[in-house]
Amino acid sequence: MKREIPLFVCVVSALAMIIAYYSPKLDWMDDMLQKWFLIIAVFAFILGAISIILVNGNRISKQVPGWGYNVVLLIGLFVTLGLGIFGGIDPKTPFFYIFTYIFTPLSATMFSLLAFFIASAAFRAFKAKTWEATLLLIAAFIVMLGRVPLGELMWSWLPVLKHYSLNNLVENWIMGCFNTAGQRAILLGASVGLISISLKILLGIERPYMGGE
Amino acid sequence: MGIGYIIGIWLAGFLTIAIFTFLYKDNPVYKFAEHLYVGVSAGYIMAIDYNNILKPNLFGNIAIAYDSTVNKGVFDLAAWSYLFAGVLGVMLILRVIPKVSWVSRWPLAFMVGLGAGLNIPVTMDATILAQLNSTLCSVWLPNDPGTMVFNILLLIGVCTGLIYFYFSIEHKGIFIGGASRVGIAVLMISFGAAFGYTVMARISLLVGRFLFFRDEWWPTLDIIMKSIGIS
Amino acid sequence: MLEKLANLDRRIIFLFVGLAVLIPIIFPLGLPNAVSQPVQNIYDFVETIPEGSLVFISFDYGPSTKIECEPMALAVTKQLFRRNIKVVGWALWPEGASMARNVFDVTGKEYNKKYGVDYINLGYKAGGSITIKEIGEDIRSTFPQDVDNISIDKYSVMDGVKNYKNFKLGVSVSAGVPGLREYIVVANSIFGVPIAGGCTAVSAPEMYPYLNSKQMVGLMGGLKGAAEYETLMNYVGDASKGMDAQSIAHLLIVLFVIMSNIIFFMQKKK
Amino acid sequence: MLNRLLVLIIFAFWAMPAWAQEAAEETAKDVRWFNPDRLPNVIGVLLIGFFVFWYIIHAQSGKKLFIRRIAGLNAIDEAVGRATEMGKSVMYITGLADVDDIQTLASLSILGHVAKKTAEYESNLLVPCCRSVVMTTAQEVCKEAYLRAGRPENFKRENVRYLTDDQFGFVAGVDGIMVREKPAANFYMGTFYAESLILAETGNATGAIQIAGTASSSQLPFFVAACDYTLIGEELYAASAYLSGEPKQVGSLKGQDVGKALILAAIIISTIIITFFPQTHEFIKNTIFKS
Repeated sequence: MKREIPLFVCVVSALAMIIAYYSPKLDWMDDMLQKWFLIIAVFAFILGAISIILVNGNRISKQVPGWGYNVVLLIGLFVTLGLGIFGGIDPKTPFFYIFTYIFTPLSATMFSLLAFFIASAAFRAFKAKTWEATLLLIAAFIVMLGRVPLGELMWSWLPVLKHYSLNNLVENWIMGCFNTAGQRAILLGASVGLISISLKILLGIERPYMGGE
Repeated sequence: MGIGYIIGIWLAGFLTIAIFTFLYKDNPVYKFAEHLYVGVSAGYIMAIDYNNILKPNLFGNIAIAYDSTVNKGVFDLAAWSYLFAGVLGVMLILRVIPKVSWVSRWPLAFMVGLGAGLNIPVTMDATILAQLNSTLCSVWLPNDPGTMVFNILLLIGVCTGLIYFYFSIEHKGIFIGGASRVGIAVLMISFGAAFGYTVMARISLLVGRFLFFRDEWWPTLDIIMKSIGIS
Repeated sequence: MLEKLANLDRRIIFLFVGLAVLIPIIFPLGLPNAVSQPVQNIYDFVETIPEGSLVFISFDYGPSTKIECEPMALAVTKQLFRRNIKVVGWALWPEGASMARNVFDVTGKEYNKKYGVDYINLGYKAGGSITIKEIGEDIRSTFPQDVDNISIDKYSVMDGVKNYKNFKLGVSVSAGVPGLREYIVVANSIFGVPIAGGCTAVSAPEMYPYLNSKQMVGLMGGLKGAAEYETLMNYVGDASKGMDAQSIAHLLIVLFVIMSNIIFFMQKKK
Repeated sequence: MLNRLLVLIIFAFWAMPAWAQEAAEETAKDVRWFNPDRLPNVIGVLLIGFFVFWYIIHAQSGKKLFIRRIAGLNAIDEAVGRATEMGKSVMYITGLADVDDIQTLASLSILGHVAKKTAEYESNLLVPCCRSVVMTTAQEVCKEAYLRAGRPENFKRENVRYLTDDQFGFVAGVDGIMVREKPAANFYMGTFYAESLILAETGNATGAIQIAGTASSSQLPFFVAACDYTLIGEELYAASAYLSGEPKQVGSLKGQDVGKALILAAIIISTIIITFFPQTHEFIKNTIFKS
């Protein structure tokens, strides 16, 4: 009973989505079930919040070294959540202030760390160690040059090669041809895999909701 | 340009630098910013989803249903049906009570099933058929050798790339082995190209942070200096 | 010595990257920008749209990607306003609504356009692909009100607008999901509205298959795409300025890669 | 009795809104039961579905099927083993997407395998999650894996924890865990966006052995550059079959291969036809493979 019903629910909801896709008459089902999904996901936040409180509360109550940071985390969570729920999320609310001056700079800065990491990754990984790595290196190298005005300037100093447009080589041949072909092969292969896993879920062979058995 | 604005800009500036210090090494300032960020962002997303999803889709619909049932005497089933989603949501939370935690598998099964069901036909359309469609082209265009070479290379790239993903055949021999080697070569070129293409985007993010200091933080200095009488 | 260079402390690389970006921002160089075909295509397409038509812009980005996306949105909106095309803006990202506000405030003032007559900001709607589909069925039930919660019936720009059929072009300036890809898959494939777009440079390679299969009009990839559009529009905006910093930082990374390979080969010889 | 009642309730879940909508949508625009434009789609799904299904049945007859080596998956046990030797933790990230994303589900089944290994080796497993529902599911998966390894008492529920739904907030939190707990093996499996490189580079700086797997094609270059092993695209989806070695699962892989063969055949045959008869191009594009 504890096993059959979830399988049943899973199969019915999957079939409902598939049928809704092909049948204009049942199209509404698709929208509605997806809205249900969103609603359930919001309820799941309660579980998320419980997890946060348990993990951090535990460290605070045990006074693990650095427990002060966990206090900061919990204050951040509750103040933001409380303001958002009771004070609204429109511009000029305190919630929006937190969004503008705490959330935004933090996420933009975290994101911008990539500028540094992409350089260190390139330094380490782009070495002509094997023939595969050499291809990776050459493609990256040419595209990097082609993406900036200065690269084009440098290209025009090269003998012979300067007669071919670097921009055309990069945009048309490397990005348009090789990159498209590679991406397409990955997409096509992955889609077949995706359909196969979805079918296995539908057939009850994969049951992640049951604990992976 | 009130005091709130200036405090906000300075707070943003402090947090920006706090995150940057992570590049040197982990330190208390970063730890503070990190924990604040995790807490605030969790609260932020929860509040946004509460306001944008739960309020209109669940409470909104139930209010409509209640209103039409009580005031107009019409039983609005479509709106009432959203109550089910609420019930499933509550079932999910029940997992914190060990005795009945098994009921949380129902909404989980619902969500997993939904994803599986949605993905089958959508992937077929948006990926397999669409990509297949755009791969189709003539490979004999004597009047336009450039396009012809392009089409042939693209075709070879897609086919060999796909052969690389074969699992049930050993990648040996001239045909399969050779094709899968060409396939991995195409994949590597595409990875390299995508990496190189992305470098720029990443740099521009950093430009954005520096522009913040130039265009927003720096001018607040003027305001502060003026307000305390130095100019 | 070689060992040391091969295992160069990443923090030295970080320092160089930081300086390479910082210095050009303080002392701009003004390097030229060559326009690529996918960007030119958008510009040309907009030039063929008759005056007074409607175009929608979906603001699918947030503050974290504003630096890349806003210059694109600004440049396209400027061109639309210059050609007297009416613009309807909305957002699939929560923060997109205020991004749209920024863009319309700046461009509306510059081209003397009136809110509600020449352009409108419908605000944010959750749901991604579902919302894109809903707009195709009935835009009025998706966005009954504008961003300030005023009924759209009060604005002349929305007169008779029902769904995608009323739009000559859709532009999605997107930093991820939901965004440009969803517009291609739903708005273009199902409803047939031409879609052009801008995306962050990182997602650009992923969009090339769609460009190649002509499922979209054109593409602006990252700050470079934005800078190229600024070149087409004949002005120097934030994107063009940012490109200087990028050129230097790019060059630096290229130098690092060359250096690491020289070290690698020297080590191998030993 | 109770069983039947429950089944009835579930039917009511779907049936009631159906009645409701039926009543509310009298003015529906499109009342066809089937959209003929979707015929190529149905045929495609049925074909791939048929072969996957057929080989699943076929595989159960006991005939051993060959699977090629997937280096990234072979390395999983080695990575967990190394972490155990060093007395350090193993960290597993299921990606940023929710449970309706198939990559997340594929990742969860690999997590089951990794959790079983950490249970056997008695090493510590950390699973920071970006989605509450995924956390819930991951807890189930890990609990089950520890139970099957015979060490249910070693499972620490608080190690499978939720951080935040925000992309970079999550990265900040995971980076913090990486530099402080210094896990010796990091797994990144599932859907990733721009954060992939921040995670992989920080992990690399802490000296961890890293195995990634994703079908998000835009992030593959970064994982390939910064991780020790990377499962590319479909290899991620093949993982649960490869690791479990169960006949049913292995059979589905064979079915997938036939699916790909169909696509290859479609591409090659159509290209030949189009090349010789260019006038058929539009027909093939807009009718046979209409998407």
